[in-house]
Amino acid sequence: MTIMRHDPNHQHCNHVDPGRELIHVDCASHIYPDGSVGIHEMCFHVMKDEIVALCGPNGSGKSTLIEHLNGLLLPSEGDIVINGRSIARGERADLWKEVGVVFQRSEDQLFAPTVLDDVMFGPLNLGLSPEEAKAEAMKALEAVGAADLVHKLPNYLSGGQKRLVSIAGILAMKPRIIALDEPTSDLDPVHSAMIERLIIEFKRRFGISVVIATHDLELAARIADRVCLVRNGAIYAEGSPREVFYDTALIEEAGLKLPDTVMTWLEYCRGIGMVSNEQPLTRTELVTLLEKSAGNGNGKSLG
Amino acid sequence: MTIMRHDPNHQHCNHVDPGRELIHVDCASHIYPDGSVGIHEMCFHVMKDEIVALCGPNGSGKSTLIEHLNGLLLPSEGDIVINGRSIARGERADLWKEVGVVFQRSEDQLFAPTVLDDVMFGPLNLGLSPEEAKAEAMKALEAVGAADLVHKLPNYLSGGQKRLVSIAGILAMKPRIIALDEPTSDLDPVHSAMIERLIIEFKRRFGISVVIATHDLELAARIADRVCLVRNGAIYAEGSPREVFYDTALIEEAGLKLPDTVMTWLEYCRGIGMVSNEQPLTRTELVTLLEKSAGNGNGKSLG
Amino acid sequence: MSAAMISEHIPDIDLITTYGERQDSAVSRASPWTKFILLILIVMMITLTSNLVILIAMYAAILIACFMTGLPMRKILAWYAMPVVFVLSLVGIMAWNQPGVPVLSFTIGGFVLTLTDLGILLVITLLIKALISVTFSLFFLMTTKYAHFSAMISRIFPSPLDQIFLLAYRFLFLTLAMAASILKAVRSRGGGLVRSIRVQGGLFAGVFGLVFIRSFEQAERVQKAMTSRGYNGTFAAHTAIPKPRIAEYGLLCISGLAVIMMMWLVPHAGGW
Amino acid sequence: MAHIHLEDGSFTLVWVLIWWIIALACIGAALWFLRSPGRNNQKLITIAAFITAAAFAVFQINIPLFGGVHLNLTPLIGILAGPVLGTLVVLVINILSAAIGHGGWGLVGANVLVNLSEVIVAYIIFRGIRRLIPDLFSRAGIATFAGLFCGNLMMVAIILISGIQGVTQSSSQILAGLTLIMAVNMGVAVIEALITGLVVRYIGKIRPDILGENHP
Ligand SMILES: Nc1ncnc2c1ncn2[C@@H]1O[C@H](COP(=O)(O)OP(=O)(O)OP(=O)(O)O)[C@@H](O)[C@H]1O
Ligand SMILES: Nc1ncnc2c1ncn2[C@@H]1O[C@H](COP(=O)(O)OP(=O)(O)OP(=O)(O)O)[C@@H](O)[C@H]1O
Ligand SMILES: [Mg+2]
Ligand SMILES: [Mg+2]
Repeated sequence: MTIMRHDPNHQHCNHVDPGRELIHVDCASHIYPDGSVGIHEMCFHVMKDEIVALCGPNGSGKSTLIEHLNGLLLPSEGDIVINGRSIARGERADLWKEVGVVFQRSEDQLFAPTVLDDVMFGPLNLGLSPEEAKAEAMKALEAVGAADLVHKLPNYLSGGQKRLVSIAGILAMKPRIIALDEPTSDLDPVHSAMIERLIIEFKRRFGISVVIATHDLELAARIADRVCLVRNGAIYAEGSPREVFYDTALIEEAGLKLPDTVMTWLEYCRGIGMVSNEQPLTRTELVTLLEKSAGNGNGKSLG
Repeated sequence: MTIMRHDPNHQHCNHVDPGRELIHVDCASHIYPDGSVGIHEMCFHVMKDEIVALCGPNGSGKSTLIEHLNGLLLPSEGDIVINGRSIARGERADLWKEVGVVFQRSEDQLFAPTVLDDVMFGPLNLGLSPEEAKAEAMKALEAVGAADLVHKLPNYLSGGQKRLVSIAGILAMKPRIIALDEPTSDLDPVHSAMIERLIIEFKRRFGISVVIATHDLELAARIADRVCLVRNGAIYAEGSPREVFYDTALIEEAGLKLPDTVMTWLEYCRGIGMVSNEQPLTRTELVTLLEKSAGNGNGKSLG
Repeated sequence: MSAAMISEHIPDIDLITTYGERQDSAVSRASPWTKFILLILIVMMITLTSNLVILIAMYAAILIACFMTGLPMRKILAWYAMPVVFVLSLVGIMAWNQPGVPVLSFTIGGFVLTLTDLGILLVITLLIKALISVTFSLFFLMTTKYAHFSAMISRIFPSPLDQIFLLAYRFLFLTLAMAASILKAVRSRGGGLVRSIRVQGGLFAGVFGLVFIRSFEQAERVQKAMTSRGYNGTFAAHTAIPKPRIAEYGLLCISGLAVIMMMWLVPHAGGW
Repeated sequence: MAHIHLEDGSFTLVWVLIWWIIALACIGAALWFLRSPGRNNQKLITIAAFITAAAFAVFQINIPLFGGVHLNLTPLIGILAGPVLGTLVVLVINILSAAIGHGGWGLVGANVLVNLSEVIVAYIIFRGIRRLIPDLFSRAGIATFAGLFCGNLMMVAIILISGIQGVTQSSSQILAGLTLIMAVNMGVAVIEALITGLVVRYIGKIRPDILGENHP
């Protein structure tokens, strides 16, 4: 795991692996007009074929970072390089084709009079003919399981349906990277699970890299390849979910709490006085370990 | 546990215990202007001193029910009786004094120029003098831990802060019942825990009955005295969290999933072939049982 | 979000509010009432006098005050755009054919158009008057807390005007935020306002209507929330407004005297 | 420009006061109407506040045509809020506008009267020709255009009556200049009429109750 400490003399952050980096946020800052600090000297990258989760307290700058990824917001300092094109050098005309962003409030994302119009909007801007655009839109709506909503008005959908439609709107554009801000908030467990499966499919089936910002640490633990803890507008630490979520002190410093699964496991180990190297993250892993431990008899070290 | 089945010949639902019932929703229906069914022949009640959780899929009618509880929406059929006063009989002038509602989107709840003005608004309408109202407002803001925000503009608060202020606005009016719609969505784990503690305090310290609508089944399992499963605009089943959340078939029928804790326990028991009467709901209970089971050696029946 | 996202030349309420809340200068701490009365007196002065020297002096004084307070001068200059257009489009036409020494003259289709020195002077005078008023208004806005404004509104305007005023402010924020987020959504999927209107013109009429309906529904929900806390048609802002101090009374007296002097002088100068 | 806002310093003090007094009289009448018992005040206030905010926000959108057109949508205010609420809305909008320099403080009176004529004419025509032209788009478009036309006449009349400080030309000369402005304004009025028509048609389709024909 890397704990990021910014060196004030060094105005750039290093490339991790220039060949595989799709997004490189190079020490970018953004101050809102009213003086609030959105992000501050943020260094961040996204590789090909990975799911990155941003976790951090309210107001830590996750949404601000996400809106930078396709040039909706511009850094006041620093640079953002998407697929080799630098925002600072003004090469940002077509960023929206590379990075699709699903906003935190899906209400904000839907603006067209009908669901179909909304999902077709992106493909049309990509230069497709109306027929092609419609076909793409239908495909995307089917992928998210919302094909039955085509002719509805977006403002009279339920919260979860809005979320699905706004994801379809991005999916229809086939970007190389999709950034989702709080994809599962306000969704019921069944819909959440659906979105979760969809995110994994993005990566597996479509080869899309995914960035999610979420307060659901369980979700991050389950699906992320890499977790970045955001605090005060910068990445405070990053690493694999296992590294990050088993570092109790770190999570507390970042203003978060351990995921439930982790907490259950740690408390269990402490309770029976067991020292274990195992670090379960998902429920399945946890249960397997618990069974193993129960089978073992009692407080012996495991794994 | 009760599984509610509506008898079409019976136009009222029974009182459970008229003496202790604060809210009695008597077979109420609400159709939105565009024809969507918000709630349909809904029977629901809230007793003195209890925390009731409404759980159900997106669009099942939770928010619609909550907006009925203080007369913001009126049932097109059926009746709602709050503390003995019937809406159908037009006795709804002062319902807002009895039931405080915190909306799903706290943005909609704030309107005054400053946080203080906003929180004072209710007490002033209750007839308090500006000084008294201010004192009440300050007390409420302190109770939710937002006393430092008094002079801020609501427009510039973070999502979590908006939520806290809107709860304070209701708390300052000292209603007998508070209904909260998705109180923890979009909050980070630390803020969520704060709200959770606050809800428990409402009941303990202030003797307020609480209704929450939530997708966070873990939360419902932890704090609710009674869980109502909402489906298609009606209460599908209700009972104590233990009854409801350990009824796998029921939860599935209601379009939900078991809470993680429950699932972990059930899978564990199945895994080690243990038959147990224990039904842990919180993490602490789960861990205690797991330890006991581990201490026991292995797959023997427990409890 | 801000109006600035929509146009550079429209005052940005977010920026104005930020400066208003900052309260780190002497003027910010002065009583809002002082600034309010001063605004009235200044408007009276520029209505009464057309003396260019006085006007320039006033304008300079206000600009210096803005500068000393640390207001963003460049932004303020950018925000002059609309007032300047308003003045020029009206007076810019009137200025032709004023009596005086001709400076420029030409004929279109039989009409003789002459620009005289007095005509130019007229444009300059009216422009400076407008800028004095604009600059002082912005100065007032950007040095006064919103809470104080709302308390003043509660006291000055009769109900329900004050209610409309206070609610409109909140709705304005919500509506602008919605407009901004929709612009964001459009941009994030490759739409530019101009380009997309060309490609999908019909869609945009719908978008416009939808924004309207959505912000209306949001207003309805805010009203619901107010009703659920006992709204009965009156709500007032309760922030205490700082009272003017001695020095401020002095300033007001002097300005008042100046207005009276002007009133007394003006008839002789052929004015009111 | 669909609208010229008169800026401070244009009129002499006497005319500033006269137009203010007339405007205040209208506002007083509107307040009196609103306060008369039996009206659902809360709902009306919300509608008025919303329309104020929306109109003010719309004004901030710069439509990239002819180097920049701003819409005021005052006729839409008339159509949605009616003349009584409309009077108050127009006053608040003009005060907010004056605060950011779009129109002078002294001229709020005159500007209110100009907008008020737009509101009233648009309202009367929109309601008046309901039988004749049931189609919302055309009806709103016509009402808007007529409202803006009257607003323009009102502006010309107010300027002709009060005269611009320092302008020493004859009325006919001033009128010639004003006619030019009017011509431009009416060009923009066509655009505004189209947009208003579309918006009203859309509202009629989704929330016909907002167009409810029973406001004061
Ligand atoms: N439009 C805005 N104007 C001014 N300040 C803003 C704006 N949006 C965000 N901020 C501020 O920028 C900081 C970062 O906000 P951001 O929305 O990125 O946080 P976040 O991590 O997404 O929080 P949350 O988890 O609550 O969504 C916060 O301090 C916030 O107050
Ligand atoms: N303002 C409205 N106009 C029309 N239909 C509505 C409106 N609000 C809700 N509905 C419909 O009423 C039904 C119940 O909605 P409600 O908001 O009560 O669900 P919910 O249980 O709160 O869902 P969620 O968990 O997504 O918040 C849904 O079918 C929804 O589409
Ligand atoms: Mg966010
Ligand atoms: Mg809801």
